Amino acid sequence: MKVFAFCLVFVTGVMLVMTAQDFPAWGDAHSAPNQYLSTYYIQHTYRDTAVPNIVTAVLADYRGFDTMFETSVIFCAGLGIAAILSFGPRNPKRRKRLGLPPSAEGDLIIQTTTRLLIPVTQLFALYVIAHGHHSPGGGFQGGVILAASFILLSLAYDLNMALSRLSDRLALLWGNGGLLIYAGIGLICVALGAHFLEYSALHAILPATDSVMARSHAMLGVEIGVGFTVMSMLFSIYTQLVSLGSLEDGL
Amino acid sequence: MTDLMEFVVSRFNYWIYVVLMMIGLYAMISKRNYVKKLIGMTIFQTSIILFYVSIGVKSNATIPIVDHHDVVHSEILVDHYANPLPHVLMLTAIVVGVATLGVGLAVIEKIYRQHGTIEEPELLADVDQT
Amino acid sequence: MNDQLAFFTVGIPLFGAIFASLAGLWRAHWCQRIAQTAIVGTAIVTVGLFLQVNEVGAVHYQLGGWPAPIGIQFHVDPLNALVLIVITVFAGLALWAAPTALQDELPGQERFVYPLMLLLVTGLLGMTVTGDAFNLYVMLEITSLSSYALVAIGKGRAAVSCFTYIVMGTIGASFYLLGVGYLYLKTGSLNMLDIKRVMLEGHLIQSQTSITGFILITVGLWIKMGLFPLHGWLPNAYAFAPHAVTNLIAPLMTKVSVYVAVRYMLMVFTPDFMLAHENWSDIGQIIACVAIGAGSLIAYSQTDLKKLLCYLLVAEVGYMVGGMWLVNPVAFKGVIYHIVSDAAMTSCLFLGAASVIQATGHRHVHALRHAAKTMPWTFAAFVLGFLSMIGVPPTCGFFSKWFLISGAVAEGAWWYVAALLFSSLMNALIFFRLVEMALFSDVAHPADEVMDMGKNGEAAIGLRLPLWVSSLFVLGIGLAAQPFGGWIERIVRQVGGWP
Amino acid sequence: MIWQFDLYILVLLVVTAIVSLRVRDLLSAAMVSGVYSLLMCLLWAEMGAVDVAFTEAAVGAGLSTVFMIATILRTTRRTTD
Repeated sequence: MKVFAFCLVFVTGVMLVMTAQDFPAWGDAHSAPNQYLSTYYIQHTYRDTAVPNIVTAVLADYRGFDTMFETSVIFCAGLGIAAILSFGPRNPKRRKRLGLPPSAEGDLIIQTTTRLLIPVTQLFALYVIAHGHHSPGGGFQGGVILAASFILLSLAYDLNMALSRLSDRLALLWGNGGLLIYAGIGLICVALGAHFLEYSALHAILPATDSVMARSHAMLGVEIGVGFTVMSMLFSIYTQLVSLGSLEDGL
Repeated sequence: MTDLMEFVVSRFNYWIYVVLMMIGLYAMISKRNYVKKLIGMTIFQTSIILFYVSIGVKSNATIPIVDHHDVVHSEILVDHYANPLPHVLMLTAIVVGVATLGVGLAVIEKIYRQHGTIEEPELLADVDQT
Repeated sequence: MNDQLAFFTVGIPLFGAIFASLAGLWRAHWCQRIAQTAIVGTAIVTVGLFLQVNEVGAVHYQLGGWPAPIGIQFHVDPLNALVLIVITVFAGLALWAAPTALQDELPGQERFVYPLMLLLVTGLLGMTVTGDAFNLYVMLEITSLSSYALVAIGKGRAAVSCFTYIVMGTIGASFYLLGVGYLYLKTGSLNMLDIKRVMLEGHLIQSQTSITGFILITVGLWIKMGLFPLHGWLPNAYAFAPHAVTNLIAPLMTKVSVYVAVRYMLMVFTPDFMLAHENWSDIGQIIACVAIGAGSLIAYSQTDLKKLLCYLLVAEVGYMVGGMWLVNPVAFKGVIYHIVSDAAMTSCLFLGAASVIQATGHRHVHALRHAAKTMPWTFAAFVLGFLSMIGVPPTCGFFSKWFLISGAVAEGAWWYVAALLFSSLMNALIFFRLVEMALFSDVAHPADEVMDMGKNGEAAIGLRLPLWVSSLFVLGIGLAAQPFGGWIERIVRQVGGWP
Repeated sequence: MIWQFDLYILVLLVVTAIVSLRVRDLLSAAMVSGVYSLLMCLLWAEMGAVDVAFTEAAVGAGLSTVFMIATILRTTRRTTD
């Protein structure tokens, strides 16, 4: 098996190395991928959408459909993991903890520090979501940081404490809600007679905007939806994985 | 000799991406432990992301966030900003990667719950018995 | 509203999945109704889209309102409108049978299974309808992830099989992604039609990078469709998944991957590109012939009913890949016709297997003993599906083989013809082995005692009805073969640029 | 960008990738793969892909490692390869 795998990998590697000689030089600003579409995005993004961060604009507007399905992928993973682990025989003999000390009472210093740290983390996450138009960040990164704050809570106290703040049921609800916000904004555009996710049509119902600012605002809405789904689904995945699907007795 | 050096140096990102991809692919195929297979999968996927990001690099360019000053007072010079499109694509790929990793780990937990091992040879022996 | 139809093919199942999962939080039994309603709605939309496209030609739908290479666009031509109908119809049959199949196997899991099934259908429809190479990757991944989860829900060996599926599936999808990257590196574009335009205008199509991109995409899709040397994950994953899931993924997933490969051959890399490399066609055909032979032979040695059908599926994938690599319009007609007919017959066979297993409680082929007596109606539909697999005239399997063979004869690909005939022969042998068990059950057999056979009745009506409908499709597609085949050939010539 | 810096990180990447696959303790392997992700994140930040680097720091070095450790502690950390 090892020899076979090595031969296979070697052939693939040789093919890719041979092909790399045909590539444009590294860092060449005039190579094909750096010219054609990317020129359009760099020159027109600010005029089209009033968003300086080109990556956010392309992610949430020009290729917003991809991002909607990226959110669905996370949603699908959360749902799927809950389904995989919620079913099947539980063998208590095999659930022994390997190399772990018995779960003790939480440490006071850690708990106090966590209590101080979590509000700051969550505030930073909200900043990352809201400020994604101007700086690196956006719904996905902010959602991950929010999920991390809940994971921190469950590590410093215990899983039940974190679940009392965001139960699995509530997490699924939030996950659905986030996806519904994203797809719903797209559907409103359809209802206004435009194409799916064509945010400029939204200026008809958003007060005091033109079609450019409507794109910018709709992108914020969409990012918030992504943030909800990512936060709740990633936390739900963590709780499932850490408790073997039983949602009790975390690390 | 200098030609060769230049040839190697001018594309070393691409060489390393191929090496990382080979390591990841080899681990996915030949490792016996399932968690190791998943670590190989992470390496494999990140190497592809490295390839995409390398496509979009421009020497002497800054991050793809437009300067307000440029917009108002002068023209936006395309060569000043890195290519944003590969970055967008790779954000999606990272998300897909973590989702796949999560599902893979959940399946590993289920396998361990059923068979008590995550080593492939022992597992296959256990499966054949039942 | 007419110009929004293309979006609703993907939109309805997506919203269906969201609402089904929301409803599952309170009322699990609503999930099933929402899922079935969504699939019926999608079927109506796809039929409408098909009629529209057939009338006015290819339709493009700009998502976000951005024109083609800047934004993502849906590209619907008559060919993929046809595949869309196939997906919704057979997904509809699977969802029709799902409540009965789930009742025994996964009670209480409806609130997860239905949303995941709808997401799977969304991904399949998206893969078919999208005109953007990267968007196709995202759709591929949502399809894969939902199918990983659905397979892993099953009992017994399902989890171990699913892990192999995850590893192989990720390799396949990553190869596809890498191939798209190579095309992007050469052309700077992600839209399929635009990639083709740039490559033709810049004479980039024969460059090393484009060729490597083509190889990576092809190998990635081969892994996804389970072509023979790369099929390792398929039989176990499909056979040990819950029946409701197998009914959905077995007829559709491989077919959609084949369609995507067809699309890359016809729309992105032109037939001229394929013909420029003479030995490629031979290599493709050798692999296909080996796949057909090996799939049929391994199927003959199986004792597990569903696994036997899975190996037949592996052989069928060989048919389609071989037909594609003949690179002529008649063979492509055969491939497209085979996508439709194979979806019908695998749907029929797997529904039949699910009915038999559900009625008898055994998955060994001996479960078919006494079947002609104890469940004549179920068995009749199963036989019809199998006759089609062999290629007996009024069924659709005969015509797909006929079209493929006439394409092969035109190219002088005799090995491929021989492989097809060999596969028919092997299928006939398997068939007679099964029929012997079902009909001549008077002869005592130790299995009767052990498995407590011959005391069961027909399968539940919830499984039998979809089974009959799918067997009617097997007959109907076969009876309409001549006009239908002519229509496909006209479309294929139009899409592939043949005179 | 500074190509010496680039080259240094790339070599370290290959080293960490091999180490994470060679080490026999799964917990260490997960930690080293976290280090791998962090180096990758540095590399991308240095190449100007700030959004990708941010995501990789949050996901690859953060959550993926946490998921892996959770699974390893719930199953087994010993392996023979």
